[in-house]
Amino acid sequence: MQRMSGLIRAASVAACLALAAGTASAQEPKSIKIGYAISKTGPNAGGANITQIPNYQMWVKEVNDKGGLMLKSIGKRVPIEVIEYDDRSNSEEAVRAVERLVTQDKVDLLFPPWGTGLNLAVGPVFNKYGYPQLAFSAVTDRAPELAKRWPNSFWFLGTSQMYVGALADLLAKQQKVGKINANVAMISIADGFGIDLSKAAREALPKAGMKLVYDKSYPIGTQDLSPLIAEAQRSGADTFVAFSYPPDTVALTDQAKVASFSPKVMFLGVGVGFPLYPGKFGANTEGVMSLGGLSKDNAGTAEYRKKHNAMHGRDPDYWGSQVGYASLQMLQQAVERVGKIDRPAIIKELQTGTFDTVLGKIKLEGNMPKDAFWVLGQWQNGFYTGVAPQRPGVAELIVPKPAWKP
Amino acid sequence: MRRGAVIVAIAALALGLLAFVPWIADGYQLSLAIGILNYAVLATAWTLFSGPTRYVSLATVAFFGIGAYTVAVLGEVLAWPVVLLIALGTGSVVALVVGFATLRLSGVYFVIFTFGLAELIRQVVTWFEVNVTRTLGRYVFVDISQEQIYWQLLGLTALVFGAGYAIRRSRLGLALRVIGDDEVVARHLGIGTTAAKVALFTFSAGFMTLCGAIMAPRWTYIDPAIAFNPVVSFQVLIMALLGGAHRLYGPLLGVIPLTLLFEFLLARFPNHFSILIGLAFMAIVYAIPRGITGLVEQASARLRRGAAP
Amino acid sequence: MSGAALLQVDGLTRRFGGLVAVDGVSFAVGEGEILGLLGPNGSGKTTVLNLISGALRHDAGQVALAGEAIHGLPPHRVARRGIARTFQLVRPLGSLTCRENVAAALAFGRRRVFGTGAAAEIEALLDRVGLGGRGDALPEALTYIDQKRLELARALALGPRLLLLDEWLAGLNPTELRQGIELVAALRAQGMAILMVEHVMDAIRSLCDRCVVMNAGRVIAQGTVEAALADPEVVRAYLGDDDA
Amino acid sequence: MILLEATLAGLVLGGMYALVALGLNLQYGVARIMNLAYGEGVIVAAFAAWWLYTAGGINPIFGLALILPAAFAVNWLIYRLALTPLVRRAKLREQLEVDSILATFGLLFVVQGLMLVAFGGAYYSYGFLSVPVVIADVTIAANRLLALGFALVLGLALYLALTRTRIGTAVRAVAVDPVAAGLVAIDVRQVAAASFALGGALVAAGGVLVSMFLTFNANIGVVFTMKALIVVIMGGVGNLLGCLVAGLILGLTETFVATWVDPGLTLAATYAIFLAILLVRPQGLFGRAAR
Repeated sequence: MQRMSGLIRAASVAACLALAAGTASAQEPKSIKIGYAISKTGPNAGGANITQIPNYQMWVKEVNDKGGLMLKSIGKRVPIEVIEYDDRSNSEEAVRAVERLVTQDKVDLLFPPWGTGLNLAVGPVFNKYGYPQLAFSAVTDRAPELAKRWPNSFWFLGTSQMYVGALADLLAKQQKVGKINANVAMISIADGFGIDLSKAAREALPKAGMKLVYDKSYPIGTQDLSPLIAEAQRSGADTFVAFSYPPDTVALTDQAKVASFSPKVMFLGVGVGFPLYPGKFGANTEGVMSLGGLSKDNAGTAEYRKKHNAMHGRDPDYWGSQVGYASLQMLQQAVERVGKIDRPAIIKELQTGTFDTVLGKIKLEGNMPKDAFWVLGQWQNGFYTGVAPQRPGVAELIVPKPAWKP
Repeated sequence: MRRGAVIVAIAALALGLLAFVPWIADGYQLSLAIGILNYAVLATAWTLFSGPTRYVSLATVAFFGIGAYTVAVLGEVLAWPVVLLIALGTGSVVALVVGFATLRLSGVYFVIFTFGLAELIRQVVTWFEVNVTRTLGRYVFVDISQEQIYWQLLGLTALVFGAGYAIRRSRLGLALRVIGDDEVVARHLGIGTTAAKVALFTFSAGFMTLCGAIMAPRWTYIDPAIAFNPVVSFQVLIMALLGGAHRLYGPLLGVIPLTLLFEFLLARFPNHFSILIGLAFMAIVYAIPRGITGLVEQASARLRRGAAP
Repeated sequence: MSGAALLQVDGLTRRFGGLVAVDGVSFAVGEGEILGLLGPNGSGKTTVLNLISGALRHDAGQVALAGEAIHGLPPHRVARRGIARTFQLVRPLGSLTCRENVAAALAFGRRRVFGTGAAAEIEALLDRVGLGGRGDALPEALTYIDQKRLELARALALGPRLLLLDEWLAGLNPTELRQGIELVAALRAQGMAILMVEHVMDAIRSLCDRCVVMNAGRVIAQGTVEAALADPEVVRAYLGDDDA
Repeated sequence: MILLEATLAGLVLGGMYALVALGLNLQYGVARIMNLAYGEGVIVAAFAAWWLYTAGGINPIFGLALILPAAFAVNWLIYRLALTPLVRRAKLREQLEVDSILATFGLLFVVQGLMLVAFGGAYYSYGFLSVPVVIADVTIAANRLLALGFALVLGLALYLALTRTRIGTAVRAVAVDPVAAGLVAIDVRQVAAASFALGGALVAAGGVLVSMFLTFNANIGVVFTMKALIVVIMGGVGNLLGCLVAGLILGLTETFVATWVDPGLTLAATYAIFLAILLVRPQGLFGRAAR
């Protein structure tokens, strides 16, 4: 005990020294502390680095450039102070880091970690201490249930049914007009993301009159996907669907190109909306579909991309990034409307208010946005255009996808 | 004998005092204590087998993951003690089978085999979940508080140390030291080396499995990548080796400072954590060749020499 | 040799690839007898010991201890049946003290004595081989002969009915050799049966009741030491023969 | 046709595994360094190739000419500065194994951290020679075929160098028994350092070739370390032929299982094969019996 508590004390002293914690005067906060633990190393780092961290940095900089968050209760702007930890892509580390942010660093607000698994891991901690959790990199079928269990949690990317339902509708329409046959070849990565989506597809596609002629999963870390491409090619399907992760998405495109496999509809997973994708494939992206999407001729989107480019030297990804940025804007507006760091009130505001964001006006239903952003997109003329759901600015799907250029 | 009694008394006292931590610690401190206990159990259990036999195992996370997964599958269905028992049973059976299969391997072949084994189990679990149950990623909503996790881990720590202490003093413990020294001689001294190694491997795996089961409710969500994260195996290995695997208390001396060091670096230098922890590892290897236990032994030897010139 | 032999070896055979290292070897060791196993280097003597003690699997033949078959048993079972051995190159357990070296054998051999009950016996065994008072020492602190003594004490701690000594007297200086021979003689006096592989002729002549001579994996002579050594084939084997 | 296709794909994939494992075979088999930072070497080289290609417009094949000598030098320095003290200190081979595991585990973090600082955690990829090559009606990506070709050429060249030349004999002697090698006037330390450095250069070659078709980021080095370890162990430590064969077996297993059983079981199957081979041959396919 002696030894133990001594050690813990030593650790906390170290932590305090290390963090140079701002003096917390109750009346006039010098800063609003926002903390986040995110995967800077480990397998999640690739995703976190593209979708999440740049948006955090961008938003914080913008707010601070304006002088901080406007707190009506004290009538002035208070700058944001950021405390960031690396969760090393590990659930246990993530839980502990968030506990630390709350109980040691006494942060005012928390940002979520990256990915479904980690958002669920830290869910109970956010809930226990009553911090709003605006998860925007988690797709889970249990989102509605989770929102009920933890009313402080918001699930911006929704459920897999949402994505697959939209895809099934699009495919059914194309099949009815005779542009594609009813056959679909589907592969999915053996991870929560791929399995949830493929499971939903197994229900939704037949319902829409499509037929799954090839349906396999492949493990994370598979380094050669050419056998799958070959099988899909042999299956005679006009539609190829892959719920894949970035390295596989790139490899699949590459392999399909090499094998001259150019299905009429080519739908790939995470990564199609990453800047590296058009960078590598150029004109060959034409017609490739995936998750997310951008509004063409939308000033908000264009400005967001410009700002992102200016600050990070590269485009944001076209799915989670904007949604994430929008969620931060919502948080900002909720805080400013409440006028002080009153977390229950902020949560309440997030649940019921209507917000102006880069995605347009958003009002949450059951802690999830509805038709607020593009669920599916397609590369058209070098622009990743939203093609579903049916909302203003929706583009017509290009079918068939043009053949690969050498 | 008397020295033994003193050790037991001190350990019991420390344990009793540690049980109060949840009442005085805040959420993070408790979390940190849980982290330390988690690795204390794993590294000590690892040392139970790998210390005396010198078989370096990377299968830690295989058993840890089996425990965690058992909870993910059965946690909401069965009573908690039953879940723990089933986890223990599963882990032990796997360990028995593996133990008998791997005895012919030695040195680095064993190391990589155990790594492959953990990965194989992860792949098979993944495939099974994907193709049979059609879900990947299970939700663990079990009504167990952080305090309860802490106490369970503390109990398990006591058990693993108690077991380690008892084994060191038992025929099995002696047998293992002989095996670690010279397996051929061991056989000719009438030691059933296979049985001894398998028994201990299974025993050690049992603790790892229970540890995984106890930790699982902390994460709400479990998928094979989380449950069978190979980093855990490596971290346990590093902590145990840095602490010193030839003493029962050795791993603890690795776990506590390293966990705190990790915490400090992660918080202070989130963007340069990797570089610094790497340099720290290397510095430790060069500066403390015989592990922290070696330092302690040196110091106590110097003290003794100083006391009785 | 009267009555049933303690150790009966019949047609023992072992091949390594194409080489027949032990080829149909048969002999017996009686109760309380010292049998010497002689032969030039590479004649298969140590392989015979390894086969008897279970370190190697045999390809054909039988080995029986007091009428019970022991061939094919793993080494630890052979040890528990009552056959103890030493090694050609000493193999003390380096991280264990002398006392613990002996304790290990006592705990797992035929006797299975462990814990406080074993303490007196361990000291007695160390005394018996002349290592009294060195119980706390680590083997690396011992001289070569003392390491050999330790190995002997360890073997005796198993409570064996038969002791296999593999060149236990090799590499000793004259004084040590005399001490060694006395030690083995004392064992025989206490009724221990011994099968010893040995090159030191003084030791063979003074200790062995009978001997078996091997060459190229076969037994070429056996009987009393004098008779066996006088056998023309033995002479040829040792001195070499151009006609062979 | 499908058989041919799967076989070719398997050979190409296996060639990549063998290529990536060749260097480790030298580092572990000869220099006795269990290098856990091995995979980081692959990624560093991949980044170097990427950078030369995108910033300097230097074709990765020519890039090899710059990267290989650099990798040799860097690895030689690592061995002399970071590992020699451990080698000198270790009395037993096991001690060196433990020490090198710990030290290179640290090195792994350092290298990974440096890459994170330089490149961030994002994915990188560029396209080079991603063109179809048709062999007997089967289409294969040229860059992957190139990797297989390099694996075979490097593997066989090394094999011949080791078995047919004086220096090769010295290297093999050090691999089998460093003490005895020292006794016959071989400068063990120089040979070990050179082997380690050459191993490092081979890793870099693997990294450059692999970067032409794989998407990588600073965090995925460990994937290659583990794959390489499995290939080396499966083939038998220190045996280059074993390394080639093991790599090809793993590659073929993967594509065959993906084609005829279930792509979901590819990795499970490779691990199962690896474990099965070790159970039947505890020293690997071409390994010598223990010590």
